[in-house]
Amino acid sequence: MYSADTQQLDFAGSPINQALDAKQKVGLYRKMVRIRRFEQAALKYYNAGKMGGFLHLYIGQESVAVGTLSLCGDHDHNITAYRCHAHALSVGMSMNECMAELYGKATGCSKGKGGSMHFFAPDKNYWGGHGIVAGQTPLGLGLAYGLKYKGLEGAALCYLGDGAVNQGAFHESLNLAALFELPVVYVIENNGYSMGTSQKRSSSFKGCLAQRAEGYDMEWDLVNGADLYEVRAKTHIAMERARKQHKPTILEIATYRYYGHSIADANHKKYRTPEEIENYKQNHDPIRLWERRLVDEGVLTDDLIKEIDLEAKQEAAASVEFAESSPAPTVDSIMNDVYWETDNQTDASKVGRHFFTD
Amino acid sequence: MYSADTQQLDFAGSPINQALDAKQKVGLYRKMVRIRRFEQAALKYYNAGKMGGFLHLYIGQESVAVGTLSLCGDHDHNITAYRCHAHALSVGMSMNECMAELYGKATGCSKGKGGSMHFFAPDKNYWGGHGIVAGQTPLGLGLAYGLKYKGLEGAALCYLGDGAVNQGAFHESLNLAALFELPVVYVIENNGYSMGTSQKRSSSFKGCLAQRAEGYDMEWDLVNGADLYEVRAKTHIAMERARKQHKPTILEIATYRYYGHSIADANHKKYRTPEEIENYKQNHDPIRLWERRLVDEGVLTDDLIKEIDLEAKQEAAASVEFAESSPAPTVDSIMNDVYWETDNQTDASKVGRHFFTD
Amino acid sequence: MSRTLTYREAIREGLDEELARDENVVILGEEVAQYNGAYKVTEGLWAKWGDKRVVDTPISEAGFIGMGIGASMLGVRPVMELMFWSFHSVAFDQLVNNAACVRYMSGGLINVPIVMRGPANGGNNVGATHCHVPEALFASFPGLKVCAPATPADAKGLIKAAIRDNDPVYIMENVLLYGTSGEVPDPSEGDHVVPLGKADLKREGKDVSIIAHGRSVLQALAAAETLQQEHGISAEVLDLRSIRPLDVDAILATVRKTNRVVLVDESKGFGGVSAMVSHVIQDEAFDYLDAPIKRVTTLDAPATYSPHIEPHQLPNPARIIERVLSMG
Amino acid sequence: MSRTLTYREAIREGLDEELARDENVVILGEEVAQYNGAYKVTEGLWAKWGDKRVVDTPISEAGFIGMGIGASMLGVRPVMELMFWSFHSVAFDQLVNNAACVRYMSGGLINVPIVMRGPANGGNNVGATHCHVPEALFASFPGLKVCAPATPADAKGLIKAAIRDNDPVYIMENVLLYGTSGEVPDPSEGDHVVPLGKADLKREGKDVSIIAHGRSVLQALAAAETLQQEHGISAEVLDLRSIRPLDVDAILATVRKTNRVVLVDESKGFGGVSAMVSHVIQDEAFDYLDAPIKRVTTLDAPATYSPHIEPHQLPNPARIIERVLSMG
Ligand SMILES: Cc1ncc(C[n+]2csc(CCOP(=O)(O)OP(=O)(O)O)c2C)c(N)n1
Ligand SMILES: Cc1ncc(C[n+]2csc(CCOP(=O)(O)OP(=O)(O)O)c2C)c(N)n1
Ligand SMILES: [Mg+2]
Ligand SMILES: [Mg+2]
Repeated sequence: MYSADTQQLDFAGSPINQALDAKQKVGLYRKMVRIRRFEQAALKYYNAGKMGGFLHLYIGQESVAVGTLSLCGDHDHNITAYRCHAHALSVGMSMNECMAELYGKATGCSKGKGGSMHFFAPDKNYWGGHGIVAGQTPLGLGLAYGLKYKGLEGAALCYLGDGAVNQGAFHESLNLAALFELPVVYVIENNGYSMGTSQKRSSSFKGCLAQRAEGYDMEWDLVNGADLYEVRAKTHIAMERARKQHKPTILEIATYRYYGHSIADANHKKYRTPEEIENYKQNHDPIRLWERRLVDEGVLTDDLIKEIDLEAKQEAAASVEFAESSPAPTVDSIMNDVYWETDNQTDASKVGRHFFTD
Repeated sequence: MYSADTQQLDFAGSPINQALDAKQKVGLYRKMVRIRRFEQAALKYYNAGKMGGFLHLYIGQESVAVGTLSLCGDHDHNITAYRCHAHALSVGMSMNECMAELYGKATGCSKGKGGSMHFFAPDKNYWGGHGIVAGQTPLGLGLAYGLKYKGLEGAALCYLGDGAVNQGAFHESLNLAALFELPVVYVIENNGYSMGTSQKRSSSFKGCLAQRAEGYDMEWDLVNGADLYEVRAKTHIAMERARKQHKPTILEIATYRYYGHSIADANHKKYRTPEEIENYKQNHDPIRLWERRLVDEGVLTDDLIKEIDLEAKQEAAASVEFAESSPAPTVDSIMNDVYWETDNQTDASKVGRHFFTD
Repeated sequence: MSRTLTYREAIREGLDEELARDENVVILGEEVAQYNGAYKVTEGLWAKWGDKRVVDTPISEAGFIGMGIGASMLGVRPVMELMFWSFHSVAFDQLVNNAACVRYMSGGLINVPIVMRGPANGGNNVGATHCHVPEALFASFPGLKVCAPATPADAKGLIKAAIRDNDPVYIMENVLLYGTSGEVPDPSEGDHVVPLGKADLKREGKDVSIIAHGRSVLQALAAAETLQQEHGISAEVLDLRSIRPLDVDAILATVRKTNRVVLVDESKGFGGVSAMVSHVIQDEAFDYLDAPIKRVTTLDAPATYSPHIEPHQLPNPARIIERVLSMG
Repeated sequence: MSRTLTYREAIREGLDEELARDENVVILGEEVAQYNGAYKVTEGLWAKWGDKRVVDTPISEAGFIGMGIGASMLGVRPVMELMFWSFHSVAFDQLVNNAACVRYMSGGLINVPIVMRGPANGGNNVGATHCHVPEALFASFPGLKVCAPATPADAKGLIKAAIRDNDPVYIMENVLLYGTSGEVPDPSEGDHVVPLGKADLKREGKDVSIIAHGRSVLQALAAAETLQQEHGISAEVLDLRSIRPLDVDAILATVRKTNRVVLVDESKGFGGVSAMVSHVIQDEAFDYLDAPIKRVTTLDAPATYSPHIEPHQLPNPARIIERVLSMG
């Protein structure tokens, strides 16, 4: 894992960061703030009993989704696990459709069928939102396969957690990625824990988890997730390697979640010390660090900070209203979206019985 | 992979080999010869239509099973994949029960239920014989777990092929082995091919396959399988590491199979050059090399060689006769060996319907 | 004498008693030890029994389940938790090949005394991949045993029977049942073991037989009560408890008594335990049937998330009552 | 005009035609390219279509199948071979969650146009882990489609329909059928596509309906012939061809005609396609049944190896005839 005493380099000077203008830098800030405010609103109404199932908050990790996805162009695709709200907002999904999905409403991005773990926006190259740990890692490989097959210059970003690295499907994906030379970047969002299990108790490793890439003769790098410049700089290198050379990379980004594994996880102050949590909040919060940086650069002002925050809060509040006032899905709608052919009433859908509810 | 120009050390001097007396050395020779003669007989009668299913021959790889299993004591256990005849004979199973199993006879080691891929002798610490590629790798881990749980000083040897390393179950096993500090030795029998696919076309790797161990902070070594002394010396180190320190190891043993993947594999002279096969036979055949070595050491004589070979041939021929004249299983016997409780007519077996043949 | 325990507590008590009875029993799973279990079933067991007997595993279901199977061949008796039974999908090979077939392929030389347990149900809004109810799926593999308790007493009794059984037993629990309460015999009265393969008549009746397992039993009981109160229909409720072995005698007995059957099954409509039970009934009690066997199953789509409608996707009292009434 | 092709050749011709029709079709699997396929189904296709269209994969079923699913979301149309369908066990999560549920969980935003194919059968002495017949298992997951052709013409027609279908389709072939021959329409007469969901009446009769799929259809036809010749019983043989979608109309039609049913199914007895078909028949044609629906299934144990007895473990003409005769 990235340790505090690793020597800090300044990645502001890397070309991909130098190319950022002030507006774009503020835009990145706004995205992170919006994610946090969105999730805080979600938390509030989850606790008020407005949602079901799980709610896995991303708060504390915002720089990872925002930083990496800020590098994506038309031919770059991405996919992640169940901690998926930030990626959704980063690619441009609206708070309304996301909040409505949490509420299980018909206006949700997945019509209420997916819930917190299953946001999707294929039109924005965002392929979810997946609940089975590491189950998305072969899919991410497939996105890369599709890009290469179609001759497009793009990269697939596939996110996973530090606990997910020990699933077989990920290992199979790594070998295939390297063997077939596929343009995939695996991003391990290492927040130090898989549920209540610390990285040390779940993984045996030498230097870090990403180093397992070496066994597949694959490139890897370690990233300080608290620094948006570093996230962008190193991810850019990996994505260019994918796009230009069709070579995969594992990036391990050190980060932290402030809340429990999910909101049902009331334990999270037992397996982590309050000091550990406080230390991260005080010294590594990615939003505060970026804010300070942009203030130092003269790009952000206190007024703008307040304005952005207020807007984000209002947008989140509006999304709650949207969700509240949206209709629930009908019971009949349960039977839609199972088969493409029946949804589209094709000839094929008219032959034989497709459904078997007694 | 182990290459021909790797500098050859002499492992005869290693303590575990120095401890061998002449009789034991000849015993190892006899085991290898018996395996080869057994399989040649099996091949002949397989081709004569006496057996069904697959027949995966081990010929060319004899030193691996014989060398590694010669190191096993009362508390060492082992398990392998479908290429399992050599391990069976090495642990002391009789040719009769093995040949009868190939014939699908009631006198077979698995009563005709297992066939070529499924030889077992738990009384000899041999746990099979498994057909799903890498499916046995978590089981091997479990043997190690059992040893440690019960406080026994032993090692579990778990064999797999070079193609099997890319299955997820193996990766999960490696992490667990290192994390839980389990006394397992994974032996990759690298014969260069998984069916018709060369190692290069199935695996991406840096130096060798065993090196993937490093990603789990695990020990590994590379072994020239043609040299029985080397197999024994290096396996002994790994087994002692397991027994004494509860630390796992991956050993990659370079070897070669002379026949196709299975006897159904008529292709095998297409994906490998005749020169490649001939070169191995001429220069790396483990039986011939060991023979030469023992002759040089004055332990083997031409007469003894002939005698051993004749005995092995006769034993194999006798096992064919045994198998031929053994009864086929009855159709009724199909329904035995499904549940321990019903086989043992326990009280539990008398409650409710267990079987559902219409 | 008996006490009221929750379903969760009852399982825990069963585990605790078996940990005490046999030193080879070991609990393995994700978050079962230090975290006390994702659903707190194993709460306190690690503190009581320590690192050797209650073991946290990484997220490697194929790996740790296969490990448990291998260890069981040497006499260890692993009781393994799947945080959700749905995660069987990443360990399927170990569950249906190594656990179910190794005895057979070895001609009976090996047995695999493992227990797999965890929740298998819809209804808590966790979406399509987390709501599989695989009891019929596993019961279709000879070599495996499957049960699905509906009450705390049955949950405790079945887990104890499962742990003592020398074959692999897969127990399907239910998140929505963990908090429900019921009478459980006091340990001072002796071992409370419920044999695998024995159904339980949870309510007597004469007009129609409702046959169910797991949480559907509670739905069936609620429906039976309403049928009696509001429609004067006397419904018998048979709780299968075990899926394999299956108590065919009890099934046939209730059918012969009422001549009408509704099967309630949280499976999707294609297959499920109910399709099998339906076949057995028409095969072995054909002449006793006054009407076709009817089923109430989960609406035949992947599980939806929406809390507003998920309850309607599952079997529920309203759907059961409607089905019974429609039989005329 | 039609030619005689083997089942193997018919599938290959179907693959070849679809490779030509749509440049997004890609064949993936272990040994499918340079080795020409473990069972030679794909023989010659790599030589003809090259590295891009016919691709050898490592032994990583979860990895490459998941990869195919991901690629299909971007419009690639992977046709993936499992060397044996039995190896589904190591890729189960990809097959039943990612392939079956991603459309649903996304509210219909995604579809997964993949085809999985390979042999799924007992009878060639490869033992318990290699003989699974998972058609009912996969059909129980809404979102998936499953078929099991019995003849070369159906095999070709169904694979072509499957490749063009925009949902995941799993085709169960049979090692013992690859070498069998039959008439297949000539390509010059136009595309030979057999729609999913359409059963085929392979033999007309009036006394009893034998309903089967896959190789069991051939067993049923052989039994029907003997029944006619030796017992004067006229058996109708309905080949389901598709398991999901299922041709319920054809099933009910034959039952209404003969009033007696024997289902032949290579599944083990607990569940299987036949349990489902049995339930549907008694539910929807109850009054047409003169006798209980009977089944012939595989003897309910893991697959044995022994060539001496494995044929007896499977449904075979003798067992079918016996079952029909026992119905009186
Ligand atoms: C196959 C599988 N096993 C277990 C789970 C339950 N589970 C969900 S998330 C999680 C922890 C994952 O931790 P990590 O990969 O580090 O991701 P993070 O939650 O920290 O983002 C577990 C055990 C699951 N969803 N799928
Ligand atoms: C999960 C699974 N996939 C595919 C197969 C088919 N298969 C059996 S052996 C084999 C090749 C394995 O090669 P390797 O691991 O190198 O072992 P070797 O045969 O060389 O001993 C394949 C593809 C299988 N049995 N199980
Ligand atoms: Mg984590
Ligand atoms: Mg090999």
